[in-house]
Amino acid sequence: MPLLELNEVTIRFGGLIAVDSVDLVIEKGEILSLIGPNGAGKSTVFNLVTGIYPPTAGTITYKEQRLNGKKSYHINRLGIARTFQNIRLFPELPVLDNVKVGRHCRSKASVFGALLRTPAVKAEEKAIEQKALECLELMGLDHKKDEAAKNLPYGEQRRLEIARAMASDPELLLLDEPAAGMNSTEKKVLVEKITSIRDMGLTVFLVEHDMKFVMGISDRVAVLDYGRKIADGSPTEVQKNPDVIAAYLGKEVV
Amino acid sequence: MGLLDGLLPAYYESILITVGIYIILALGLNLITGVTGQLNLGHAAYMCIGAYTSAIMSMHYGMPFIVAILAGGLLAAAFGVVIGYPTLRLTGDYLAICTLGFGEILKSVLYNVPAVGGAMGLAGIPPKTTLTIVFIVMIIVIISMVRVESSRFGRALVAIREDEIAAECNGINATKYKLQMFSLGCFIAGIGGALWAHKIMVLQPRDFGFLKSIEILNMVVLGGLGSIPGTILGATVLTSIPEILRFSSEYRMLLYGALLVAMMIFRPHGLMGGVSFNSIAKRGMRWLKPGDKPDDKPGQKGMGG
Amino acid sequence: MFKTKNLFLLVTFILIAALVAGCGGGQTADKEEGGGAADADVVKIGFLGDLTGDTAVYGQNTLDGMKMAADELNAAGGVLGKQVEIVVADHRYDKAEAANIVQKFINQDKVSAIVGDPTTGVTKATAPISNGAEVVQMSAGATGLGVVEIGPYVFRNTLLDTVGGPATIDYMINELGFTKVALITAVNSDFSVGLSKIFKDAITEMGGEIVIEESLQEGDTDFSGQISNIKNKSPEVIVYSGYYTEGGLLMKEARKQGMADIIMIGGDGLQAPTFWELGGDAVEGSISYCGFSPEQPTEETAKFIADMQAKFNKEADLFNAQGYDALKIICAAMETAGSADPKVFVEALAKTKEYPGVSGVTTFLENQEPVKSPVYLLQVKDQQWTLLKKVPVEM
Amino acid sequence: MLSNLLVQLINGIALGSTYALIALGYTMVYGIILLINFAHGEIFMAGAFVGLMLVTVFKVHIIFAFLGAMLFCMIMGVIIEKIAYKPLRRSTRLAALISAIGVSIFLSNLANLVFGAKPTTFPPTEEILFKIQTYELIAGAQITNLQILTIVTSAVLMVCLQYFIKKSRIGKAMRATSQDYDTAALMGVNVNRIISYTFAIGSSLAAAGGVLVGIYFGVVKYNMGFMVGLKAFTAAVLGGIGSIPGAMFGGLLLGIGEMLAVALGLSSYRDAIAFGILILVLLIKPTGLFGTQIQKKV
Repeated sequence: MPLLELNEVTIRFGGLIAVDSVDLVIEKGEILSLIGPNGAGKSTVFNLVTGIYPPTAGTITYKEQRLNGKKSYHINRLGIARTFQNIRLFPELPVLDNVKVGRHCRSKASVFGALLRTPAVKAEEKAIEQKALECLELMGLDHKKDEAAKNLPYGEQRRLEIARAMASDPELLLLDEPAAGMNSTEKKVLVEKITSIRDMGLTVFLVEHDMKFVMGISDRVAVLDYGRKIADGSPTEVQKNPDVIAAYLGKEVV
Repeated sequence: MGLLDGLLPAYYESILITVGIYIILALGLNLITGVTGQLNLGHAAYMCIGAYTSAIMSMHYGMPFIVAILAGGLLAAAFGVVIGYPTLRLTGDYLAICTLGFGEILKSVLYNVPAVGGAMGLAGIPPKTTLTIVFIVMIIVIISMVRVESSRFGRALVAIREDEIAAECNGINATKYKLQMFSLGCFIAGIGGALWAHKIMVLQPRDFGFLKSIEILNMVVLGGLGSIPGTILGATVLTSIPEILRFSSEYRMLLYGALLVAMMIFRPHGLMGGVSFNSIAKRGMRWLKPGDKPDDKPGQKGMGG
Repeated sequence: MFKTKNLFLLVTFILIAALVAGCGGGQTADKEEGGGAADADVVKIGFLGDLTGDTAVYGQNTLDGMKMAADELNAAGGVLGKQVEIVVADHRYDKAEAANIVQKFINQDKVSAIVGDPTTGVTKATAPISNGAEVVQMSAGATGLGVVEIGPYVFRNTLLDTVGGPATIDYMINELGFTKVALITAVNSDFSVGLSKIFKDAITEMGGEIVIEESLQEGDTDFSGQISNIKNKSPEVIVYSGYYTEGGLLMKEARKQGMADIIMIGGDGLQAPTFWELGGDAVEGSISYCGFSPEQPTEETAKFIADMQAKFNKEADLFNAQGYDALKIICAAMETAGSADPKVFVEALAKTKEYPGVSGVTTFLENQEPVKSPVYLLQVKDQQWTLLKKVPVEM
Repeated sequence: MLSNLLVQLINGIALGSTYALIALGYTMVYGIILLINFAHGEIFMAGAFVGLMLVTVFKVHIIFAFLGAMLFCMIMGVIIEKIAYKPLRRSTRLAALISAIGVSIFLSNLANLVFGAKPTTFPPTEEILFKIQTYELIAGAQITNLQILTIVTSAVLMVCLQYFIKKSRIGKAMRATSQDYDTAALMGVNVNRIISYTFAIGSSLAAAGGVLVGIYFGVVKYNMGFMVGLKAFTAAVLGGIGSIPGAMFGGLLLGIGEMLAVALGLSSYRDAIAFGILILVLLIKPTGLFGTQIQKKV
């Protein structure tokens, strides 16, 4: 049984078909990369999986549950966490609080709990802090916990997003261009981090532009072009696929 | 008798009560607009609901003051849910104009309801609001707000303000939280309104117009959106300035307008933008922390003045 | 970083303080126009009113009338040999501020009496405070219910609608023969809502018929809809219970829509030159009641109208007159009692009988309610109020 | 009943066309810098006062007074923008909003100081314009020449504006700026100048509305801008803020809606109905009637 399954998923924006009956399967414990030229619909797939857009047609199944029509916060609770292509942190909040927010779906204190500050709430708050610190440590950001997120350098902001996503104890982690804008040392660190996350038992689904990065880290690669899936297989298979080469280098090659 | 009542000259006591009530009202709005970022231009409407409800409770049903206050807060919160449920999915200025519209509708309806006196309003409300009571309520509201701010709930609200989509993807049900926050803010406004009613003794619909909402909003923005100490400072400054400017009668509001513009130009994040009680505490500024002042532990409730 | 923040706050406060000091200084000089006498030698009277808010026009006019009265008294040697000083405060129609002001008047300024506010709402919010502190408060215009009942220190100087309203309707039905009435109320004005009820009761009691009831909001300018509705029902007369601004505009709109002969009948809220300034020819023939007649003015009234023209370059209106009278009635009571202490002169004030003011001859009843007798019915002719009928009032 | 409805419809169109004139200023400014210019109602008030002063004190012909008021407010709008909004271009939108509210409070209190709280009267129409006449339409409905004048003037101004926005260089730059501020700036549009133009045009239209309202109702008051401004802003949102046809349509719809409320005997609920229409429209179509749905970008 695959962890996540997309079955003929389609989404239309007006006249534009951004994702065109895509089938995709993610097995537990693998690192799957989704690649494709600009505007191929990669991020849209993420937005479909995380419930930001409802698909026009097709079904998305996660651990035998249909995700169609479920809200983003619900999907997060089911065990899917994500990062964003154009970093979406909570800029005014301190780094630690950003990660604490990520823990939201695994805690349950209500408004009244917050007002009364019962022992249970206090204990939960402590646990949240503990978990948040662990996640920061994992991404190597624990020394910056009190800084406002907006003051972090770009690469650290990307890592902070991953830390925030990790705080919800996800089973499936969606990373949208995690290496974008990083230099090669930073990328090397990132590869290590992602691999160790996979080794913790998580499944990683990532969208990336950087071929070297993708080919080095992925167990499997899927390719999107104009909203359609044109290839799916091991990194070496995909690299040799003529459709993929055409999509990247231009149609006239075919 | 209340602990704090009668310690000060009546004029200062009266001003302090007004300041206290405005701090309560402004903290309610700060939760909605400052913390969660939902622009509310109709805060006075919820204050109005609280004021009228509590007045009717005291006058017609002879309820104890505490019951009247809570009833005012609860009905305001209920209206907050009814109004908030459909409108909170609107964003930014559209929400703002809806809240404004609701305020005007409420005023218009009150003019036409003879049971609450129409334009003549309600008069003869017992003057039960004392400095002690206002002070106790204010401290409770401040502590609640500080607790909310540093809780899971408070973080979720800030996350919604900062980036609603990212918040949703991190497991926050933005609609639910906005609604809860909105009704809590309205509850506080209702309580503020109830205290107001029992100080002013007369309620008329025109007391709760758009300008009143703007006045409260100004306090929050001047102090620094989202900052609790800032809101307290803003409410204090803006309530006292007209009092201080009292002698410039005709030029007073002119100056007030100019001051707002100057303030925004030279300090757009307000007097204390980004400052929270926690950050003050961390800097060792113990004198501003609630709970440190000796008068913070009133022994008994003040009844009547 | 924190230091700069502190510094900024400090600077802000200093600036505000400087601003306040500057303005405060300027204004104090301004208001002591009666002469820079020392505190012990002045009788302070507070003006409580709206100078910048929704009802600013009533407040400003009341204040002008009071200033006139104070100037006259001071020129003639003051009260009890002391100069009269008006302490001015603006509450911009905010009841919380009004309450603070009254506290300030009583505790800081130690005024002998407070004149104001022309509106019933603010009076009800503030009079309990002055009554509790045993300081006289006289409203120059509050006509609503439950004002003087607040306590022995609360007075009002105005013609009561319960007297003038029915007298006017009686004249309208029994002498002019108008029975089909369009009644208009300003729903956001407590004065208008109260008077409309009085009008309505009187009309039904005397056998008239209200063919249409319309309402408007004080402050609006577009009444085309209401007039179209009224025109549709063809009434014989328009009865309006609100103030002159809307009254003038309503009549103008009525003429615009071709209601050529209809007149307006209303309360003393119509008593201001603004009525015909706005309405022009359209308000010719309109009728209202009032406590005095400018056509057969008493000596005082004639002088008052001339003096207002000279001092403020404007025609006197009802609020000018009521503010003027309120201050003078209080000062007269002080003279009678020989004291500016409210606890002393309040008795003399309550016994005021047939005081010949510019807004009518005023007597306070046992329950402090003012009676102005006779009531004058006035009609606009050539842009002036002319006397139609004197109605004596039974006390 | 039918004739009354027709009359109310005409009343509504006359009122609505003044709302529309003022709403245009809100919508244009909002379209470009996303600011609810709360001072706009006060500019409308200033326009009415300037027109009045020109007619009564300087004895200028009404047409020149009309143009003079437009010119004055044009300059005034630009100055307000330079002083109160431009320094806040990069700060939060709420800061700019509060600044606008500050300007609004300042201006209305300034007018109160200068002109007093007493309503000032416009000279009678027959002295400055023409004698009011009533024309019979079908089914006993009537229209006055003053109503015709108000509607026609508003319509002409709006058509001119639409033409200007669509055809002129500045108009095109305005549309570009409103669609994408930063890109327009990068493409060489002098954004500051375009914003000035926007304020100039919006303010002069408000002034035109002010003088028209002054003539139509015959009264000018220091706080007249407040409620009208609120209604006009409502009209702009109703039509879809940022959309020029939307503002026109929203204004008319609001005017007609109010008058129909009056026709149905609900005149005391007039404001409630105006704002009720607004809330309903927003709930059904959150971006207003003519607003375009913006796809949220993730």
